[in-house]
Amino acid sequence: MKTAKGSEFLFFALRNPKLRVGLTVVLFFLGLSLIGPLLTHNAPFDYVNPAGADPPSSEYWFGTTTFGQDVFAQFVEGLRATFLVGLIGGGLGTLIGVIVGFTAGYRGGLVDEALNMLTNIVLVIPTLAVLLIITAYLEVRGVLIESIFIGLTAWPWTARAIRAQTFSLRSREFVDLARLSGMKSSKIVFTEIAPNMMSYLLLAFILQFGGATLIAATLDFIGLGPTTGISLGLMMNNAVLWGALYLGMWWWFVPPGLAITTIVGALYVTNVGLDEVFNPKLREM
Amino acid sequence: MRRYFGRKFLIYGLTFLLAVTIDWLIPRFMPGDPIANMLSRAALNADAAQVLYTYYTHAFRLDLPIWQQYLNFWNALFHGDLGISTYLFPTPVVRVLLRAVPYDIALLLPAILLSWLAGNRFGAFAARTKWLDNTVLPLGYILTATPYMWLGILLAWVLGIVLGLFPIAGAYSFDLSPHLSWRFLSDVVWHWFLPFASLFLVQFGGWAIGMRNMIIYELEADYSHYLEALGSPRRLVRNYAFRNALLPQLSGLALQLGVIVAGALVTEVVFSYPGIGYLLLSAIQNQDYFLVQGCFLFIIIGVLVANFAIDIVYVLVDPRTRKGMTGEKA
Amino acid sequence: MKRSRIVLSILVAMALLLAACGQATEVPPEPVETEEAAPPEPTVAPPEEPTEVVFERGETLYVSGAAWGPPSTWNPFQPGNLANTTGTIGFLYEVLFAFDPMTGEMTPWLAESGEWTDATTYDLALREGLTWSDGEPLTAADVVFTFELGQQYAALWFSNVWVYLTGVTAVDDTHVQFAFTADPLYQEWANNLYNIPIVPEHLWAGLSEEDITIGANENPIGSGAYLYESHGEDRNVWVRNEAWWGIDVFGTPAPARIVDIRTSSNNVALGMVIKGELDLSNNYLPGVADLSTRGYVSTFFADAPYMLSANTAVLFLNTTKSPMDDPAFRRALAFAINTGDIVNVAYANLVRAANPTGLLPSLSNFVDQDVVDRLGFSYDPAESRSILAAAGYVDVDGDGFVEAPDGSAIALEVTCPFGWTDWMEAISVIANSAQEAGINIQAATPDYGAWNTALQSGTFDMTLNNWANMSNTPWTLYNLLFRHPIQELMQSGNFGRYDNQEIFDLVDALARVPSTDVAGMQAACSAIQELMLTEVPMIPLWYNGLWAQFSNATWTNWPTEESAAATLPTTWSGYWQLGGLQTLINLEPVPAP
Amino acid sequence: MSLQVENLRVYYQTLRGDVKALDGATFTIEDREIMGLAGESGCGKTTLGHSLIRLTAPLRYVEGRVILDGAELPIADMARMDEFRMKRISIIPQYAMNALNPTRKIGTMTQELIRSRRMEAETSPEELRRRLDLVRLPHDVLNMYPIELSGGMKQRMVMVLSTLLNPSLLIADEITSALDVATQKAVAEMLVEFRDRGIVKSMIVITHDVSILYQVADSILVMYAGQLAEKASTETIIRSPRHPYTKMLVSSLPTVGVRYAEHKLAGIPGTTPLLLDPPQGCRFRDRCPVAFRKCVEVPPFLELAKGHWVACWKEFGSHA
Repeated sequence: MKTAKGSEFLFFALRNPKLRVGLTVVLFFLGLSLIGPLLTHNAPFDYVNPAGADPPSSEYWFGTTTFGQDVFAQFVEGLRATFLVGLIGGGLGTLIGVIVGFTAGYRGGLVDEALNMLTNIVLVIPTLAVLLIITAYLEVRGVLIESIFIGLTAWPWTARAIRAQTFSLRSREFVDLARLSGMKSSKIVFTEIAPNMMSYLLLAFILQFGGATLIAATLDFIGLGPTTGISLGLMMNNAVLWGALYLGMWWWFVPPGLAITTIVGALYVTNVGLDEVFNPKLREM
Repeated sequence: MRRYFGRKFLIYGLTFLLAVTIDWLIPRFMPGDPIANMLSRAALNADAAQVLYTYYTHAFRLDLPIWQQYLNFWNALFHGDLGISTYLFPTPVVRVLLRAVPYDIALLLPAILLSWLAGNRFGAFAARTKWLDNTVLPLGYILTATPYMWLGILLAWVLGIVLGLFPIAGAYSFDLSPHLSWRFLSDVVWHWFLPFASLFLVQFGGWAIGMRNMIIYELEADYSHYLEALGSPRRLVRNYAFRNALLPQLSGLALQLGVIVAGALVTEVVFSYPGIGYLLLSAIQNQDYFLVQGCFLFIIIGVLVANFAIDIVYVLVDPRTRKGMTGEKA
Repeated sequence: MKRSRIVLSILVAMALLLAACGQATEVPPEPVETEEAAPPEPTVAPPEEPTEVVFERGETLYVSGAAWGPPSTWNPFQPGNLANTTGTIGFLYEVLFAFDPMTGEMTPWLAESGEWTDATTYDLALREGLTWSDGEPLTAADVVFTFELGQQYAALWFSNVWVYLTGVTAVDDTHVQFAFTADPLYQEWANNLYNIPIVPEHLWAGLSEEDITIGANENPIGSGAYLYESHGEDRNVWVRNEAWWGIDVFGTPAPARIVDIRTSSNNVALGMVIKGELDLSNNYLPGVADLSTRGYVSTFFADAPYMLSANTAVLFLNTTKSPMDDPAFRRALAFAINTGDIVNVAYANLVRAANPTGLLPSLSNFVDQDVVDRLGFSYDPAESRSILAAAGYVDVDGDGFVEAPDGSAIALEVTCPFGWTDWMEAISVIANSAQEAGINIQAATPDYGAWNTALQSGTFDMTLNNWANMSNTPWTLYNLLFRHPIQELMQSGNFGRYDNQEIFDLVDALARVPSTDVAGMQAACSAIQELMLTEVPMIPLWYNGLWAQFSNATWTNWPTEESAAATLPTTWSGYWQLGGLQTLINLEPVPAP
Repeated sequence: MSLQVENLRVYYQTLRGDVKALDGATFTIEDREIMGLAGESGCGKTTLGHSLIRLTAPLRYVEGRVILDGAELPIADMARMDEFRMKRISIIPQYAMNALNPTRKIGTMTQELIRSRRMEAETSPEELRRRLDLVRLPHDVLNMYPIELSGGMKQRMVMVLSTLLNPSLLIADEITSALDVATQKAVAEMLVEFRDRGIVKSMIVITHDVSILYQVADSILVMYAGQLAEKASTETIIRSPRHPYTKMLVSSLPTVGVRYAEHKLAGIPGTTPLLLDPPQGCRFRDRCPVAFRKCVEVPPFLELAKGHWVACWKEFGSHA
């Protein structure tokens, strides 16, 4: 039965247009971030174009900055940062969320009360305000640190969702049966509950990934992102600082924002696609 | 219901306590020495600098023992005294903030409410209407995925610079000094529009998507099926589904507040709109930790108030909370 | 329809709020401390009349680029945030003399004349008929009062004049006599004459120490050409003082109002310039070349570097750290830095490379060319390498970077505050070119606060700084470079903590040369330069421009290289008495077509 | 004759093809007849129930006709069916517990429903209250929200709603499964009362709890694996069933109230066949103790005695 179910997911997954489109886009950018640096011989910060700012051309696909830096080189480099943040920040956020939410939901009682309280508190405190202040403390910041702090502040809503989910799961028959049959709770968690939770985790992670990249972009844009290296948000920041809007250097600030939007958008679409795959009710027959 | 609110208040209380404590800790972690920074703005002779340094240190009560500073902080807080801004020395922080708050309200309140209402209507409209679902909805996804500042930049570029329809910085023109007149108000609204628009659009997308997904769940709920089985027209079924889908959307609003604040913050930066967010950034950049404290505090209070407002509305619209059956939202 | 009602109510609420917040910015902030404020002074135009709240373009001058942040104080002794209301000294409160860096001459302002009657006495004559904006006369008593404030309160920035000043006496209403100790610091005194603002005794005598040292001095009463009218988060509005004593002397300034705009970022200023909303922008604007060719703005020079040089960007080396404690290494570094790239790429030719002595072009007659020829430096990697090699710095481990003579690896950081975009580009050039020369330097951009702490407590490796304004004397620069004694916190100079009594003595000697004795000054300078260029305690790299982009759309007669008597086109804090004010006074309106 | 179903085929769409959930059903229900519909879960009885009133994906109409009071029901057409729903044919769904909109007062919802059906005239408030009395619900439930009602109350409320417009056919789907024995009895009696008072003409009571049918049903239709096995008066089905499956069903019938769907039929080897591609012929074949060659062909559903239909070759054989 389970295998049949699994194959059924796969079947829908492969046929769900939202999922297909979404994944393709994300994977495309991921690929670009990986092989991109090979497509250009320019380093992100080198002053390669003596002419300064030039619109996109066969030589500089995305044009060049005021200083004659290759925008494409910066772009692909920035993509990496974006994915890194999404992966680490989103991953961490999901992880903490799952641990907290699950413990709360599964243990219940006082533990739940306490954790739930904590979640709600952290939930109310606006993340960015905190991040701004935290990052302001760090004298020199890297993408890694940034992602970690993002992860540390982004978990609450995941915790909430997972908690609710766990509640519903632990009251299901098969769990009771397992408990009756004297299975160790740890074993129950991994054999009975975890598998039923996987779909949920996946969805949560995707959303966290998107959220993390957006927050990171915001931080970078207001100049509290990495003080070393380049990122898409930082590119926009520089573009604005150096008057790209007024001097009409659209190629400097359009690609980075567009990339973020497309990636995150694609992630959301993927998410809905998966949702449809997991919940037959949402499928359109 | 009493239990419901009691619980809420407890949470808000604790949140506030925590927030204030974090707030108090801010300067104690700040790298560098704000007063030294402030003095270094003007090249001074060493002795004068020294004298002033000690002077300010005392003025800002940084020379007291930590615990006492903490108590003083609370005490001062309840007297509405958040210290003096070093960045805008010698203006009291509270005064600086009170000048900024109206801009935030003017920006956030309409943006949040309108986008929520419009977004939900639209989402419900699109749901299960194939062509809309497949054509217009992707727009929603794109909008909600757009980084606030990027949309801001694009609007500023296209509408502000290329077409020159709107100003893209400040709250009102430089050839006006504030007064109650049509000229001034229209000028203010004119400056207000772009920041508002970029906030509105991004959120609109989010709510549309949210409602679209919610209402599909509701349309598949048992009560919807029953109504169909009794042959009640689609209109009624959808109407019910919509109303019920609004509830999770409402709690969604509470959950989103943090993100929205973030959006407002960065939008204000893009359009140099003199709200709290804009202030917070300059405060951080200028190491003015009293101002940072103030901004953070005001933001927290704002969010708490908003949350509470939403709780009340929620109780009004959802009988279940009123009957004390379920305490939690979402 | 329910929705529409909500929408409506929201819009109404919003309009009201904005009106309210408008009010918030408008009302003169209610008095803090002792000052009684409420009814604006008669000179301050009452804001009721519609003409007062909507400024006529043709009568209003819009300037920007000077303010660091929202206006918050109009206290001329307020060290920190005066920069936010530049013009407080110049417009509002005036100084005894003005100094014109273009000609190098002191021109009388409040003072009519002043001279050293003997080595320890300075006699000053005020102009006749000086008045405060409240009608009271400005007399010698006010001058005495002002200087004595410095004696009374050590917190005032000029208090240390009393180290060598012994007394100030009002001979009569227009004559003041200053008495000095045996060896006055003539150079600094000259400096003070055009930097210390005179405040009204009749209003200030009653103020507490707190008010005087750190008070905001809202609704100030001054003696100057323009008076405070109102302010908002992003602007400070000055209104012409119709009763200004100087009208007879300098003529009536053309703009009825001057709006000093605080732009949140240079980028915003750029936008306003392009839209013709700014008459004078003292911001650092990217792409000026482009802008001026497109006819949006004019600059002092028609071509590169477009700008006058305002101050020297100096690379301070932390001489307490190895290997920066080794003159040979420092000298090698001086040859390793590609100043050309900084000028051409990072600044797109907006600036000039600095003279090795660091002295601005306006002070070039104090540069000892012979010393420079012998000991000067410029970008020359080969030379740099050979110096390093000679001093025992060789690449032992073959990582392409030299190690110290003792074999220890060298890894240094060059820093500037994050967000100072032009400097950020500059230090990356520094790092790259040094690396090519085999010196391992990485660029780092901490936040301002962190940077500033490192700067003052001397924990940095090497960093940029330019805190010496244009001046009447090279002493100003040397006072920054060789500030002594070395203290725990070096807040305003010698950040690299270069400790060399010999050079300190030379600087003090220079300070004691009378400003009139040019030969004496030159002698003192060349001695300093000799030592400085052999020791290379810090490396002057380029001259930051006196950023000034102006538009001739509404106001003309801006100073350019062609102008007969060009003055500085700037509103920067501390530059008003260096010609900035004169520039604004000289402006002429463009007759409406 | 009230309801007439002719060769109705409704399949259940899945990824691996159609599940022949209802594969050719032909039967009739007389006026004032309460027909029990029995069988193991998955035998297609619920599918039958739904097909008659709300045939939506993944259910797929294949062929067959349904005639109610002489008029054919457009069961395959969701929109056109609306005209018949609630007025002519109505249902008390399995999920009666959640059938009411949780955020609407019951009274309000009822009104809105009626108004949406344009039936204000036909249903006076008095009538509504009379109905409430009938199912022994206090009148003020109308001012309550569903969460304030117990499971039993909700179900009775649903009964009132579904029958408010006096439909001629009422489908009661597993209405008792969620209730305790006592309540079951009460509910069952109410159903009968509805019929006796002529509120509904005839009724299909779907359940896998045959013991309930004792109390309410005039006749019982036994289904097996998507096909009809036997239909006869309740007496006959219990006393002298003729289809081997019915026999087992009845013989294995435990004491009142206990449900057997959970565990497999006692003493019947094998399980119900997967209906993806059901075995040719009689689908009970390989579980049938008396199966023989003939059984590879599909047995017709023949009326062997007055009002007694059976689909089993053995029975025909003994007759022939």
